[in-house]
Amino acid sequence: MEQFQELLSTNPFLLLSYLIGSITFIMGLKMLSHPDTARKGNMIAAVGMTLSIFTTIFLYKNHNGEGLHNYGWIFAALVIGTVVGTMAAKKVQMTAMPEMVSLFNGMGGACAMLISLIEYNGDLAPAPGKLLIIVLGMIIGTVSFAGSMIAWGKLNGRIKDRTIPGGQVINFAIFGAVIFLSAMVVGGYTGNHAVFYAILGFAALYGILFVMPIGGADMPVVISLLNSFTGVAAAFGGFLYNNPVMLTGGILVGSAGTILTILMCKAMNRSLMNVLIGSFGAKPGAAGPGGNKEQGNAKEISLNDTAVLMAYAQKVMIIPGYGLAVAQAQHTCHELEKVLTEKGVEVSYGIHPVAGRMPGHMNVLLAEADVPYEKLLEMEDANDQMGGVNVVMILGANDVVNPAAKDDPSSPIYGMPILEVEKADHVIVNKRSMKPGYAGIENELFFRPKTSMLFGDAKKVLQDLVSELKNV
Amino acid sequence: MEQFQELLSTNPFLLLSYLIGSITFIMGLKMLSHPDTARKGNMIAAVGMTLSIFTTIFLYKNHNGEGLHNYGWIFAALVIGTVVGTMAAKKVQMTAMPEMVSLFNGMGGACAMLISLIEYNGDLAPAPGKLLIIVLGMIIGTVSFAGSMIAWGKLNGRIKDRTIPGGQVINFAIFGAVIFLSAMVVGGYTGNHAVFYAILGFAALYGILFVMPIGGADMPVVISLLNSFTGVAAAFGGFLYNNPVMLTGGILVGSAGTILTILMCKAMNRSLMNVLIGSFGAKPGAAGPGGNKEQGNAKEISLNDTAVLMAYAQKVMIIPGYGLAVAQAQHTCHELEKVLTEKGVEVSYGIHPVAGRMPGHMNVLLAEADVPYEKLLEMEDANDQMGGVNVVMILGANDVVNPAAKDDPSSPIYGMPILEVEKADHVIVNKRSMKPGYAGIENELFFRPKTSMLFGDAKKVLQDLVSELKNV
Amino acid sequence: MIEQMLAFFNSNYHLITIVILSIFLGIEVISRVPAVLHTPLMSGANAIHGVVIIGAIIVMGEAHEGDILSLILGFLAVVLGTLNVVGGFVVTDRMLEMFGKKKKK
Amino acid sequence: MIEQMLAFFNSNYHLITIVILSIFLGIEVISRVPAVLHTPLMSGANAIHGVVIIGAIIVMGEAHEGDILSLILGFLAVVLGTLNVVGGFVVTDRMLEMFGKKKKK
Ligand SMILES: NC(=O)c1ccc[n+]([C@@H]2O[C@H](COP(=O)([O-])OP(=O)(O)OC[C@H]3O[C@@H](n4cnc5c(N)ncnc54)[C@H](OP(=O)(O)O)[C@@H]3O)[C@@H](O)[C@H]2O)c1
Ligand SMILES: NC(=O)c1ccc[n+]([C@@H]2O[C@H](COP(=O)([O-])OP(=O)(O)OC[C@H]3O[C@@H](n4cnc5c(N)ncnc54)[C@H](OP(=O)(O)O)[C@@H]3O)[C@@H](O)[C@H]2O)c1
Repeated sequence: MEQFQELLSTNPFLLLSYLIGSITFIMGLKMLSHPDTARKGNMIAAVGMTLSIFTTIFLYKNHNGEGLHNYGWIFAALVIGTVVGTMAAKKVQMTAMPEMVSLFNGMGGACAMLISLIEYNGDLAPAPGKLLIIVLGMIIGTVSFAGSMIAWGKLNGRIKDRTIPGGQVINFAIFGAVIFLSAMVVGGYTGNHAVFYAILGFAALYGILFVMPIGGADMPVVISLLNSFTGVAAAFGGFLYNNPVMLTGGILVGSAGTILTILMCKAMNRSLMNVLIGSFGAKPGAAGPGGNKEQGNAKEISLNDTAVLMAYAQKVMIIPGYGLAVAQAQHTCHELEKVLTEKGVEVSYGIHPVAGRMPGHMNVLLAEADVPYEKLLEMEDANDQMGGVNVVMILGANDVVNPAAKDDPSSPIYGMPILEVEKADHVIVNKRSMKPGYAGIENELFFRPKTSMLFGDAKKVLQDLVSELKNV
Repeated sequence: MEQFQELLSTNPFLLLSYLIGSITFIMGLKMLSHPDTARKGNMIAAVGMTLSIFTTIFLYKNHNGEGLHNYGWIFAALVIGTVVGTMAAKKVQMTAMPEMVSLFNGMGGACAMLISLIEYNGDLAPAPGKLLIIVLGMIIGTVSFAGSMIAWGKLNGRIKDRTIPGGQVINFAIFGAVIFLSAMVVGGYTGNHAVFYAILGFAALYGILFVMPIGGADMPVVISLLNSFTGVAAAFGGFLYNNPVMLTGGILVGSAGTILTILMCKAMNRSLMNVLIGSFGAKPGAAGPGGNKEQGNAKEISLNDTAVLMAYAQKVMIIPGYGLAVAQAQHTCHELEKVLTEKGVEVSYGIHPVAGRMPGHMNVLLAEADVPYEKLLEMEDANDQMGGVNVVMILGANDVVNPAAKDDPSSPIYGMPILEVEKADHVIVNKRSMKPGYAGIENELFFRPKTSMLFGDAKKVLQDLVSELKNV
Repeated sequence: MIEQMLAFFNSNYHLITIVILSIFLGIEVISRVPAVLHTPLMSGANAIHGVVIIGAIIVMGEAHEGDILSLILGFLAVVLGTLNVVGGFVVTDRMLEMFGKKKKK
Repeated sequence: MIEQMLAFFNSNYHLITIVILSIFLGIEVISRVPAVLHTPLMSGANAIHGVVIIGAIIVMGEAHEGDILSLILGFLAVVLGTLNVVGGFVVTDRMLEMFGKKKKK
């Protein structure tokens, strides 16, 4: 185990660049968490990363004082990765970004896994400490890789949500197998290479089965969790090579990612456990019937009446939600806003931080349709201005306007901050049916006196509304 | 320089206890900065410290595998320090606490200084790296020690503020001498021990002259700065012994202390430079004349009228300031509050965070007089409730109610949040004269229509007011 | 077993200290992130763990000329790591560009 | 000179990393302290740097029996360090006890 004690290199410039790299990661993460500095933070971390990569290539020397070779291979790989990565990242649609993040995260996990594989092949009798690190790095990397791929598949619709009966038990068994086999390998009870590869297989299986039953809508949370896994896997690489920048970078992401996962859950008022076991997100089918349980009569409103009401309002607030994204109606929505503005109506958007299926979803969606950003109100501002609004138009949002979050302590979403639409004079809700949203619960709002329902697909309804309005 | 590379000890339990110690320091500082957890945070850090001390005594072994000896001396010193420290800390008056902190801080600085001295004596030809660390640790420890002693003397009134003409230049010269001599010693240009002791002497002189010209009222800021110096000195000790808990503990205090110093300055709307060069705090005399420049006529009110006004008010808010502390009138103030309450008047206190001369001064002062804490309103709450208050009674406060902070962008205190007393119906100001307060600036409030002045020493006035009130 | 663990602890003591400090730092540094920035922060963090590529470069650069398996796996590892790093930073930047418009307040 | 500095940097690399992480951590950890807690926080931090006592104990415990000067200085150092630690924590606790009453909100 002695090699761990040695410094990875005696080149002070390489060490210095690693120190700078670590510092840029810390600053980058810090700046990424403030709106004004986020973009700069990302740049800074990227600069530190670039520095660390190039100093490694040129200054790294192993214990025998030999530098790296195979430069051709290395640069070829770097170029390929850069070109493909840049193109993919530039081309991806805004709404497909979480998928992309999941894919890139999977790549990182796979990279960690491959490093462990090569190290295992290269050193047939490693010290137990080194072997432990190799095995742990491989397991976590593999789980992260496999899980990310499933998350990616779910987000782009290739893989459907499916709960396997007894899935928890199977998962638990696989997890046990992974631990048991690892102990055998690391403890030196078996030298059989097949056992090592069995660990790899079980870890991949575990990653798949871990993500499989979780509802597609919960994927941002899962990706954040897997993201922190990959961070830990990278940190194991840091231990393996006694490399401080891998260590700090990996651990920073591991801990920041874990906290971020928890914060994300909090923002939608759920616990991490809840997401992982899939207590409400996973069963859109199961929640469906609830929609039939009538609690009174929802009032409907005609397109024509809606057009009239809006045209003669002074202030209209649009509340976009997940349905608007599903219907891809952001451009038509912008259209509506422009028509109303021409008629002298003051239009704004009320943006709930967790409306949609990823944080900031609505900001991204409306930015895509070129909605001017001064019109987007954050939740607090929107609620402050709600009192003066004549007509609130809810487009495919549900949970984020559910008054149960404020009034009903028994509701699963109780405590989540909502857009308080009932402070306005009229509330018009557009959705296709009386079915519940993500949380799978009833929404009293639809039955309240101020509320009228305007059923239909958001895009269709908005198109019709726009032509109606042009005639008013 | 090889000895730096080695681990300080091969006893994993000692190392573990150091790791735990570092963690408790981090958690302690974090918890100390939240009101609900502060006390627990202090305890946790104390536990970590105790653990680190005792494991050091019993488990430490040097490079030759020898443990510590001289147990008798060590325990004797520990017992003496503990007994004296506890007694001093328990006996000290609330208002003298900053002095006490300064004294303890000086002890830490002196301890760091002594360690360097002993190491220098013990190792006559140390490697340059080690010598550098010894010298730096000694300089910083000595500056901190000497400076803290002066701060202590100023706070308890033994040392008066005095500005030496050309002081900045002298200080600068001494600083240069310290650097120059240190470079000579560390660079190996002289082996003369007298030079080493000259450094010690100059460092002490520097510490004294550095603090001397700074106004007594600025001492909390200076103590906080010296506190972070001592942290850095401790960290040099950590380098010297390759001791991780000294290193992390010292650096944590060094960086947290620096930020705290800056935050403290911000809270009183000054810059650190400003405090160190003493731009307004240092010259109470110079500011005096400003008090004679009349800007209209301040209205006076008689004791009798004050008593009547208060007795028939529904709500009275008392705003304590530095003058109340000077007059030691906190008990009489509590008296007044009780008399008023008996008469059915609702009394509260409006507490400005930097009223007085140390943060939280008013909380401490009133707690000493057993004022129930529900009656103390933090600034924001006080301002919210100000609208409903009939009579505001300002007792020896000045800057913290100066409307220039809100209205006059040219004022040096512009931007500091203040207690907005003018929202109340009547404002009565008790102070001894028209002289300005700490910031040395005029206060328009005294000339405003709602304001009446009640001149006199706070204690005397309050006593008279209480007997007046009993007759109303 | 316990002895081995203690020995491991000893010889990696400084690294372990670095790990612990980094854990605290990771938590502190992002603990006040507003909900709108959750996605870009996740994405930026994702790019940062791409630092694992440095391990891949070392493995690749030390592989023997003849060791085809290591070369291929290493090559793959570097490609994947680069994807993670480059793609991660670029996609984060694009996200923030969009969000950025919203900023000004 | 530069060479020596680089050698120093190399041989203390991990310690330097620990220093840098600790600096960031110290800043992050207290950056939201309310003004009322400035004095107790200062006092608590003051007690923490009393950790310098560990150095004093080591010096004292390694001094040779006959080396009276070291023994005396070391003894003094331990006494002063203990004052800093014990006095610091106790006085902080007393302050917070007072402030604590105000808390409940
Ligand atoms: N933002 C995030 O990071 C994130 C991540 C995961 C989960 N979540 C959760 O997702 C929810 C978001 O709330 P939300 O109000 O935006 O959405 P929601 O509660 O999921 O409701 C969306 C509504 O849109 C309607 N809809 C669907 N397709 C539509 C179409 N083509 N045209 C018109 N309407 C359509 C649906 O009703 P019909 O079927 O009747 O049309 C549904 O009730 C919250 O519970 C949040 O916690 C958020
Ligand atoms: N809290 C902290 O941490 C701290 C630290 C350093 C500085 N400061 C600064 O200190 C100031 C605190 O504001 P403040 O309003 O509390 O105090 P102040 O502005 O210093 O005013 C105190 C007033 O009390 C009067 N006074 C003095 N002795 C008196 C006595 N025996 N009886 C009655 N009145 C007496 C003085 O006027 P007469 O001479 O006319 O009586 C003086 O104007 C701020 O500028 C703040 O920035 C605060």
